Amino acid sequence: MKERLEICLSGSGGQGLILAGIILAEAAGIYDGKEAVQSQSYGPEARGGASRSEVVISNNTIDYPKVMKTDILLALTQTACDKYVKNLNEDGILLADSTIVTEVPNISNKTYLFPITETAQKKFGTKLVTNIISLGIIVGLTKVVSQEAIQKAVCSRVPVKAKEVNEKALLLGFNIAKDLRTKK
Amino acid sequence: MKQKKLFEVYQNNSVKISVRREWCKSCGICIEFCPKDVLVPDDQGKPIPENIDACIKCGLCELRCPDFAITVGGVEEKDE
Amino acid sequence: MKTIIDNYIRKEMFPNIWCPGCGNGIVLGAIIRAIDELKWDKNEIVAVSGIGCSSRITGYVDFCTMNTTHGRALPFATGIKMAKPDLKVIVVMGDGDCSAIGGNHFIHAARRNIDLTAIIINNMIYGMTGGQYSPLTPTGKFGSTAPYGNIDQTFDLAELATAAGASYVARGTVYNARQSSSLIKKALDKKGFSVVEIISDCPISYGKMNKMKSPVDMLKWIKDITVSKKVWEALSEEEKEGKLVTGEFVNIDRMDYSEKYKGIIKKAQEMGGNKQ
Amino acid sequence: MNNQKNIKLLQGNEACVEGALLSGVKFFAGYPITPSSEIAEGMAKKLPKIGGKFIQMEDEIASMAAVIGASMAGLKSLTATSGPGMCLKQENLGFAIINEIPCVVVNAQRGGPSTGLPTKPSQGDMMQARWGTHGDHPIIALAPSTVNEILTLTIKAFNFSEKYRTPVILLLDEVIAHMREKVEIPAPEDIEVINRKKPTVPPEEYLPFKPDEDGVPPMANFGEGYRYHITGLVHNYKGLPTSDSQEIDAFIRRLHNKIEKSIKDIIIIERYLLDDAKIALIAYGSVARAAERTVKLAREEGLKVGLLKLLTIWPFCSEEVNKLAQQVDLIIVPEMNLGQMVLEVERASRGKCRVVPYGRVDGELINPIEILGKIREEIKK
Repeated sequence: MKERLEICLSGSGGQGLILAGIILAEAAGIYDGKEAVQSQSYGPEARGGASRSEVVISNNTIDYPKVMKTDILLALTQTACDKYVKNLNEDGILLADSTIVTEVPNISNKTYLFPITETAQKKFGTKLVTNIISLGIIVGLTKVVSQEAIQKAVCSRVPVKAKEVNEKALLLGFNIAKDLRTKK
Repeated sequence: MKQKKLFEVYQNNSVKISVRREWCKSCGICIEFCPKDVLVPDDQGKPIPENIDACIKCGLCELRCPDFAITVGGVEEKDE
Repeated sequence: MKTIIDNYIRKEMFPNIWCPGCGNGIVLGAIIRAIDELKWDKNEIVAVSGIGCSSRITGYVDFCTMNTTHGRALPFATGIKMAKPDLKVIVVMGDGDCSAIGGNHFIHAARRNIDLTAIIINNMIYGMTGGQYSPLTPTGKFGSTAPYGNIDQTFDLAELATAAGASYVARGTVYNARQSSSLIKKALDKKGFSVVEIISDCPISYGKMNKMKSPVDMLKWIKDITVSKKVWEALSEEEKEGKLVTGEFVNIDRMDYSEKYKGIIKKAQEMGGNKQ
Repeated sequence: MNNQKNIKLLQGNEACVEGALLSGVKFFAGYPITPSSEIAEGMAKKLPKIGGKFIQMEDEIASMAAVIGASMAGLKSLTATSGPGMCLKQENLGFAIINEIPCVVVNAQRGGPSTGLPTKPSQGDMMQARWGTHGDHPIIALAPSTVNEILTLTIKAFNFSEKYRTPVILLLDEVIAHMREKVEIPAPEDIEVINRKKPTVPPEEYLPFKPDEDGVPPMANFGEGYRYHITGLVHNYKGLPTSDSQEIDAFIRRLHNKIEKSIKDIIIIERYLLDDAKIALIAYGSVARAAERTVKLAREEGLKVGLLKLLTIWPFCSEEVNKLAQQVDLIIVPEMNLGQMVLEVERASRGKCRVVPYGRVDGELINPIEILGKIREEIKK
């Protein structure tokens, strides 16, 4: 793995991207013992505005805390995809929610499409777990953090009541990743 | 060291009225509103209890004095 | 010779800086006499003021005293009271200080019902800066910034405090100094936010611009424009015009802010967690 | 448990809360404002657990006032805000300075002027931190650049504030205030906590504004038997207003001198690859982290670039900058404004080397590549 990995989770406010970023950073930083920084960029509106959560993971001390060139991009809206795909590394991975993102530019063998929101709604009856399924897919595809670490991080950051459903959502994400990989 | 006397004391058998002339600013409130006209102004407008025998010790002069310059009664004290 | 007053003042600060006949000194006397009757320990009293002639009061009393910024005495006092609820905190303000620049703090202190006593010396003008009109200058009266007469409607500070939730609200005058002192005493003794407005005179700024040449003229005017609650109730609406009612308006028992916060501490500690 | 490290992923604002609690904070008054609100939220949750007090005031002015009042009554006190709120706190900040009342004020900088960019970072308040309140006064301002530094500098801020009897400003920016990083929370026994000097004389002999040799007067809290006066007017040793020009002069000079004479204790800086540098970057806050990466990138290209990172921004480290100016050919000052710190750097350099600003004001953090671009551009000149 690269010394420094830069992950950008993008979409709109209310999709739980900031929480997803926190969970990813906690998995890397606390449970995998690496260095990690999570930051975000958001507009003034609490819901609906453009939202971007960034995570930098490294084996060494992290100087610049923001994404310079994205290694892993999650896009949960078309706008976010259009905007942030430009900053994707040449060999960077793109995971887009095909329910919403219908036009994906520069499809490469590292582009993955999956109807994440739709699956969340179908399997769990709520779109709220879209972020956790996405995390499961990302971890399954990239091994950016260990599966044990992300499981622990999810459990520590979601409310006790929602623990079970989120754990299931994460596992579903892992399985989706497996399918996506075999398809390639 | 000789201390300056702060109050000028006026008294008869039943009442003692003290005036702290250095703090008095001659506003005239005590004189005007004394119900028994006990006080008269001196040449600077500061109160002198000329009719002290008429005093009923209501204390209104003391209560209304903005400068704590007049007192009816008061506590005896050695060091000042 | 020594008076009650002498036990509570910083003598080196006297004679005070106020103009001859200024009501500030009368209110200062009323406050001190009230405290003396309550037999409070001077070490436990904190007096806080803002800016203006009346705010100089804190310099004259031998307590822990704080002459703060314009309009902000109440929030400073709120911090002191929150930190040490056992301290007895008195806040002295002028009318401009309390109702204009400090108006927001005033209603919020009342809303919280924080255990402070606010004494507002209302001389209906900004005295220190030269007689500009304040939110309590009566409509039609003159000020250096109201050379053609004041068109603003005035606040009724007592009603404002009542509406905002104060536990004790009263109004006195410097003319009725004895009554004012007893209203202040009751306010000081009251748990919760207590307010006493004292109608006062400013012979130099207000008096001169409104055809009252001397302190005596002003006190007579105050006597004329104020009526007791009993008299007030018998007046017609027309007769009430231009008059101010004095006396006690609110005296209720309501849990004060520090007491309520004790509940928060208890709740937070029972919930445990990060005790640090 | 003691030998086990307490490592957490904390947001910058949360680290500030932890640092304040470790410093012994017992009072917080504040008003909600982005991007500092998490500090108020953390305080509201945690202070009552330790018997401390939190209050949400009606505005920023009141918050600053309440903090000063609580400190006078003996509690270590904190408030947190951002630019617009900082503007409102200025008058009472001056009151705390002239009365030498310890307290810590956090300003998580966002874009300005006015409402500006509520959710985006800026370093536009550096000069406001220095000169925001009126009058000729000293100030201490600290500027962390990592979440861990937010924790340690919050502790420093409280310590300086108690030691020198002065308000201390902790200048964050939106990036570090909202970012999350690994933080090692020290055990209470592992940190130094300084408390204000108390008077040693009986109340009748106490002169609240008579300084000790270090220029700092011992401070009696209200309610401890020492009755005295506090006023925003210039005051004498007794705390009473004075118009004596000698007393006034001595007082104002002492306020400055108590900070000035302890400058070695107060100024905290970090030198990164400066020993052989020919080009220096000077930066603080989140920008310092971009600059650190720039140094690495530049070194890969063989450029002898180093970084002077400031953790104390006021008082300014003029001596260090002057020495650096004699060593290097070029100093570049990247900052999220159009030239504030660069003015101080120019002043301190005294013409000994070229000083070039690099400003960005679009609400985005300066990135390492653009600083590197600036270096390349300047070398060609």
